[in-house]
Amino acid sequence: SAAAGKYTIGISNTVQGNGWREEMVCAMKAQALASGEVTKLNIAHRNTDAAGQLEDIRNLISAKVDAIVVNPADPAGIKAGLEEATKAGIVVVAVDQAVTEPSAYIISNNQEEYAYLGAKWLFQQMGGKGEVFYMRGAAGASADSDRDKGFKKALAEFPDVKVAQEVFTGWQQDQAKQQMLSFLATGTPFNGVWTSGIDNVIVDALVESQAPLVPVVGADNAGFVGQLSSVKGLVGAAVTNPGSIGGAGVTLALQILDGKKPPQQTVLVQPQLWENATEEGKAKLKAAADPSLSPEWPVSIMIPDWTTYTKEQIVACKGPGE
Amino acid sequence: MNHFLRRQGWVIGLFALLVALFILTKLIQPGYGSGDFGSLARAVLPYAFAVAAQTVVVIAGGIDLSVAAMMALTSVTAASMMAGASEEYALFVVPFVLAMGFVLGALNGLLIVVTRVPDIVVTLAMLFVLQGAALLVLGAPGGGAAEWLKALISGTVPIPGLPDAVDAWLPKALLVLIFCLCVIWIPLRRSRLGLSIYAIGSSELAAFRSGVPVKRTRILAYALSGLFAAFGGLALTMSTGIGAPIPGPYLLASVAAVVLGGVALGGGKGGLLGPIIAVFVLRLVRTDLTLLAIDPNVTAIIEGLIMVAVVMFGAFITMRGRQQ
Amino acid sequence: MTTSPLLDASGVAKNYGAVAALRNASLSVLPGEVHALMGANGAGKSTLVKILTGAISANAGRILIRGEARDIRSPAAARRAGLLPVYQEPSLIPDLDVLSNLRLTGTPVEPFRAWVRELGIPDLDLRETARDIPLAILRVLDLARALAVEPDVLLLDEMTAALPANLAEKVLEVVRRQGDAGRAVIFISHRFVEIAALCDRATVLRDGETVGVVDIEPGVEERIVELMLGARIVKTKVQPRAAGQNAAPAPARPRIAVRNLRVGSKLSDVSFDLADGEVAGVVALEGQGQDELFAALAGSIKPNGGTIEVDGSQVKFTHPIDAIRSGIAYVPGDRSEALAMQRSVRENIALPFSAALRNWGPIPMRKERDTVLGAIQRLQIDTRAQGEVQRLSGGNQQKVTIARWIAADARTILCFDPTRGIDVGTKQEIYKLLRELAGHGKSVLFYTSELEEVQRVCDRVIVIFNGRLVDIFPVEEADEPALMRAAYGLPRGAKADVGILADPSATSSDSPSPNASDAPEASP
Amino acid sequence: MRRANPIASRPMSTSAITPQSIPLGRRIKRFMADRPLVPLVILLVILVVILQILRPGIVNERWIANTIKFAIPLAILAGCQTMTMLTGGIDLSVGTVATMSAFIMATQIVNQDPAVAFLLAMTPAVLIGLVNGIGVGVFRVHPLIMTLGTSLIGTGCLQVYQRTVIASGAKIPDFLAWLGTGVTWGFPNALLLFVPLAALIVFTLARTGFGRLLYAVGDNERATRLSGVRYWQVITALYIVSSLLAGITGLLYIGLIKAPSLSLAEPLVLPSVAAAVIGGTSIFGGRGGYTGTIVGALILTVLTTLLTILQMPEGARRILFGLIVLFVTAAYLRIVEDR
Ligand SMILES: Nc1ncnc2c1ncn2[C@@H]1O[C@H](COP(=O)(O)OP(=O)(O)OP(=O)(O)O)[C@@H](O)[C@H]1O
Ligand SMILES: Nc1ncnc2c1ncn2[C@@H]1O[C@H](COP(=O)(O)OP(=O)(O)OP(=O)(O)O)[C@@H](O)[C@H]1O
Ligand SMILES: [Mg+2]
Ligand SMILES: [Mg+2]
Repeated sequence: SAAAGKYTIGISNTVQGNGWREEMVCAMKAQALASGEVTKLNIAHRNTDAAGQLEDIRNLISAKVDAIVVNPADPAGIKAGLEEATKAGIVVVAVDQAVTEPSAYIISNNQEEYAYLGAKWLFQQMGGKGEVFYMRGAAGASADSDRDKGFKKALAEFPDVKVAQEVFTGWQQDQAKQQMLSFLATGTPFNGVWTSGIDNVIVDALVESQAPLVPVVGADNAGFVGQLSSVKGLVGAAVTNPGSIGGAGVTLALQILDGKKPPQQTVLVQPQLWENATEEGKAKLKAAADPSLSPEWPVSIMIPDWTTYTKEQIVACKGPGE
Repeated sequence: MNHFLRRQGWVIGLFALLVALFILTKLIQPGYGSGDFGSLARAVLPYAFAVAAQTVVVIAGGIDLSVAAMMALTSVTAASMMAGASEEYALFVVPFVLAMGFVLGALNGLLIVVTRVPDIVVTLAMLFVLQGAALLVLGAPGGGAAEWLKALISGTVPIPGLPDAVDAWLPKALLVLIFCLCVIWIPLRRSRLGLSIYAIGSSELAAFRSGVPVKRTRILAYALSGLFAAFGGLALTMSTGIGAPIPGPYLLASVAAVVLGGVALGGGKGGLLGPIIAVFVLRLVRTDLTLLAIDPNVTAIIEGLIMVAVVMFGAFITMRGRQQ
Repeated sequence: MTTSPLLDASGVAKNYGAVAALRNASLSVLPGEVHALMGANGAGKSTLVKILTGAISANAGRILIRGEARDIRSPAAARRAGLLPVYQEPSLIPDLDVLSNLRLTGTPVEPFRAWVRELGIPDLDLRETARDIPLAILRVLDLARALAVEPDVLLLDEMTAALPANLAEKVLEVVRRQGDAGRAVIFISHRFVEIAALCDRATVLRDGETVGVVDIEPGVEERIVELMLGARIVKTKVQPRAAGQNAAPAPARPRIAVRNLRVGSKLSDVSFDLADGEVAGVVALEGQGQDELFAALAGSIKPNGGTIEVDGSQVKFTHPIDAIRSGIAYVPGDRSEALAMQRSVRENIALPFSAALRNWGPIPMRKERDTVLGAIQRLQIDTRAQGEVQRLSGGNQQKVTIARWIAADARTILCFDPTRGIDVGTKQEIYKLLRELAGHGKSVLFYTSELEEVQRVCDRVIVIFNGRLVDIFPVEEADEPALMRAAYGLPRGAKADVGILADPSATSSDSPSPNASDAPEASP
Repeated sequence: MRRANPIASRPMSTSAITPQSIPLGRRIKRFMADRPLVPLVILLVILVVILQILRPGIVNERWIANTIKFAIPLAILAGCQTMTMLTGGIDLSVGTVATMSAFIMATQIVNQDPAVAFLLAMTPAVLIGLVNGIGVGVFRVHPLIMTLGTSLIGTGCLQVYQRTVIASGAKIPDFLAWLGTGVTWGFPNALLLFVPLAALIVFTLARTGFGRLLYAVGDNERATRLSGVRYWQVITALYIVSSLLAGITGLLYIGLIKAPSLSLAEPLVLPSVAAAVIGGTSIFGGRGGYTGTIVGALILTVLTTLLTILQMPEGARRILFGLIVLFVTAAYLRIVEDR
């Protein structure tokens, strides 16, 4: 169906109902529309595991798409499916996380770096010593274990920083908030909080219980970015983890389809850190803040050089033909 | 013949629905062929085992909420044991993991019998326990699987005496599924134990009075459920090549397919064929939704509607039947 | 007799919480004997059977089989020891077909088939699911299944209670022959005529204790009744009521007028009236359409034709609530169908008060309590265990089902076999109650499976056969033989014997009659 | 899913004749069996004491307020389960309904009058309740499947809806935030909503015709029919009430969490079932009550805290959680079933 240079692109994603992933899917749609090269998007977007994603990928192969952009449920678990896709002549691009299938192209946020950057900044803010409350993502998720590596790397650089408590939020707001409040109630002293992206509820919890506002590291979610400029006395940093990487994935896929292969298989989008401790950081935050976005959406809705849609387009969340 | 029709009516109807769906699929995607059918069979595999696990306990008058967690645990166990190990070692891993599923399933049953806590609560608690155990085995997705295991469910085998065109429609995954289920289910169904499972689900009191060892049968039903779940866990490892400690969407899917398959949630009625066909129907619906490039958010609505509509339709038929 | 007992139980006790179901029961059965186990409702007969067959465990007691002490812990163990029960409730697995049920219990099929034929069911389909088989047939299959393994001791708990006469006869014949074959049978029944026709000796239980063992010989009934009831002796003989006695003067128009009522293929062209202040009896063999008649009047099923008029205006019931609104209440024969077993007596009696949408709001507790207490007192319900109806004895449960409609002040009560499985004393109370209701101007439609009750309670009797109303008797003419003939569809005045049990010479003086029957070969 | 063990002798009466001399232990057991709330409260206290021993000083005013704040939404959802379980049903759609009303409230409040936003937020709750009720009450679909199906449909609709409002952003109404997170004189403001609501549920179950019917229908549906009850009316009303309660929970919960998401209340569904069961409501119908459920919800919340502060691998934590839930339920059954 690649008539007149137009393509059908298949998309596979395995987490539904999460702001980050929703933004990713919208970025894919918006980029497909903005590129003008895509006739149809074929989206498999549901809550499932690696085996389910294999099913989706194979269905996309049956649908004879030209390229598949996939946010892998697991780097190794969908290898077989991606291999079959490549064999069927389909361009495969993995976004957000790496995959082990060598024929696939990867454009990914660097999760290990994400954690390292934030944790390092946090430990510096804490003066290189003290106790940190380590709020991880979902136990057993591969992105979580990648971030854990980065966090541990930073921790190793600051021998006087100790983990006061480690919890898994499951990337769920309510659970994270309850954990924070329970932790506060124990009266354990702590000097900083590192979160795996469930951030604004943590600030809320600190403010509501009138606990001392220790430095908090989170992601560039709209809610948290807003708090960094509005909550008095809050020192913190947002590490970018753009959901718009999905749009970049579509761009990469289209480039390959058009015969412009990138020099290397893997493109890593490096995270940035926006903090509110310095004037320079504050300015960056102010520029990035976007109260009109849903608080769960990352504010970095575009990636320079990789995405060409407008804000209206991504917010409208409409793909070609919709 | 009359009895057969009355008893198997639902299954026949479901099969007709499946055939209709295949025709629809062919219309949507004229290129839909044997390879795609192979993909379907592989997608069905873990669901089919999950639903078999659920079916056994539902027939015995219970319910098992720990199916998906059991699959996760057996899957990570298999994957972590096979990681970096030799191909032959897997010959030991497979029976070990199956035995583990059997024993843990029996534990489910034992707890229900001993504590007299309702099955739904015991298996809910076990869901957490098994999930925790899976996390202890593997903190993050990983591990490996022997190549021969992975090969076991991909592609087709040439069956002597059958033309290739037919062979191609008999993917290995389907044969594995049929083999595993038949080896356990058919002898079971014919055995005294199988009858006893139906009996305790139909009427525990009458079963007890007919001399059925109710407690032992209940424990064995859960053990069998654990065994099927272990098959499901292995199927996950075989298809993905890894083990993931977070349970997949198999619990709710298994309950839905059991009901769609004509097994009453009160126990004592139905068989395994219906739920398995129901799994094929549900997976094929998903394939069609993907082929049609339906808005993914609408697919959730459609899947929910199908489930509710089919079950309501079934209820409607039974109601009509009762009135006449 | 000098032979040693086949089964010898003594000192058996069983407690349920604070209640003793059995205190000190003993039972000794000789080979070749048919031994009756008798007692009022709740005396502990079924409990004893369950203990002997391992279905429940006793708190105390000793059980010897052929002189050896045995500890029987499960029905399977009892089976191995040669004890086979047919319990009061059918124990075939409802969702399995007959064949699978046989395989489940390891019963040989051919002997089973032979017994089934012998017991009067010539064309049984072994592939039929037990759920689809009528209750009476199920009971017979249960028996055939027990007979097929040739047990040493056969325990039959109210085997004949739900059977039509023709099947009951067959059962009695077969059971009698078991004794001849050297096996022992323990036979529980509330019907003296069966005991007299069948048994050699009887053990009588009262309040969980064995109070006597008697040989069955003519005239022993009085003695058994005395033993069963102990202090609360009740007169068991009643004078037949004469028409007009107590009956209200015939009103201008009937309370309920049924015309040409038709329900499916089960009931056709039934017409009769029911007046205020009248108890009208309904007599029919099993399955002749009486169930459908009651259900249609109660609004449970929709008739296919004909009309029902209440107080002169035609009604159409689509749900029991419609019937209740017209003042018609239905008391089903099966208590478990009418009661919420885990709820209190009070809630059960007050249930109809909350039924209508407008009564879903707050309950006027005081008013409710007064009404409920009134009904409880009127029926003399023993409320020691009123927290949960399931803890009441069977008779008291039955009273609760009626009390509900007394409290709701229903004008017409449809009673379907209210005395099924109830002891003599409670039966008397229920008869009295029905008459009292009529005395207060209510109307009662009363189906009974025991013909002797008719003359005690009713003003008129309607006989139904094969879905048609065949006759209406005034009470004076409704003696048992006449009713029996009519129930079999024989025209009034014809003289033909109907089964051994209808023959008055074969039974004792107060000859209660067997139940109804669907007797295929008895139809003319 | 049927009545557990009819063979084992049934729980026995305690109101019958009581002989004079009973050993103390047995008397205590009797006492607890008569008042099933007592052992539950004792279990709760034991958990709190363990917590205090593990982390001295943790049990303070603030902790209690926090615990209550988080227990309340759970307790209301568990109330839905209690009522549906009394009729032998279950309502798995409460999580979706709560999430929907929360999300719609947070997005509609941006350009709508609060009253309008409230009505809009409660609309899907009523609709889903109605559909559940008709499915279960009229078509006799198994409640598990029916509510699961509507919950899938609801989630799908919410996803579609979410796309149409991304642009408008979301806001948590101050009133809900005050209700959800505020504390006045040491008492969480949420109690202002919860205490009357709980009293209403308890009253409904014990003293109204509707409550009576719930128990009776769950116990013996045929008997209620013969008494003139229209099953579908009771069931439809029940599932609508359940959904409305879930909707209200959603509003309260969004005030507490202050972050609208598409899976907001989903994690509360299984615990709500567990809370009702721990609180002594039978999933087979006819037996149970709401006061026990409230204590059940508190027990679960305290347990979660207890496990959070324990330093152990996440896997071990989950194992412990499962085992404790099982143990608590089993122990409670043992105590209450005086035999
Ligand atoms: N499980 C129980 N718990 C509490 N009380 C009980 C229980 N079972 C029976 N009772 C009470 O013991 C008393 C005697 O009951 P029983 O069943 O022996 O009566 P019964 O003689 O059978 O009467 P009926 O002829 O009416 O059946 C009744 O008041 C009943 O409420
Ligand atoms: N499971 C039980 N729980 C509590 N009480 C029971 C139970 N089973 C029987 N009982 C009580 O034990 C006593 C004896 O009951 P049983 O059924 O043996 O009487 P029965 O002589 O067979 O009466 P019937 O003629 O009505 O069949 C009754 O008081 C009854 O209430
Ligand atoms: Mg009794
Ligand atoms: Mg009995």
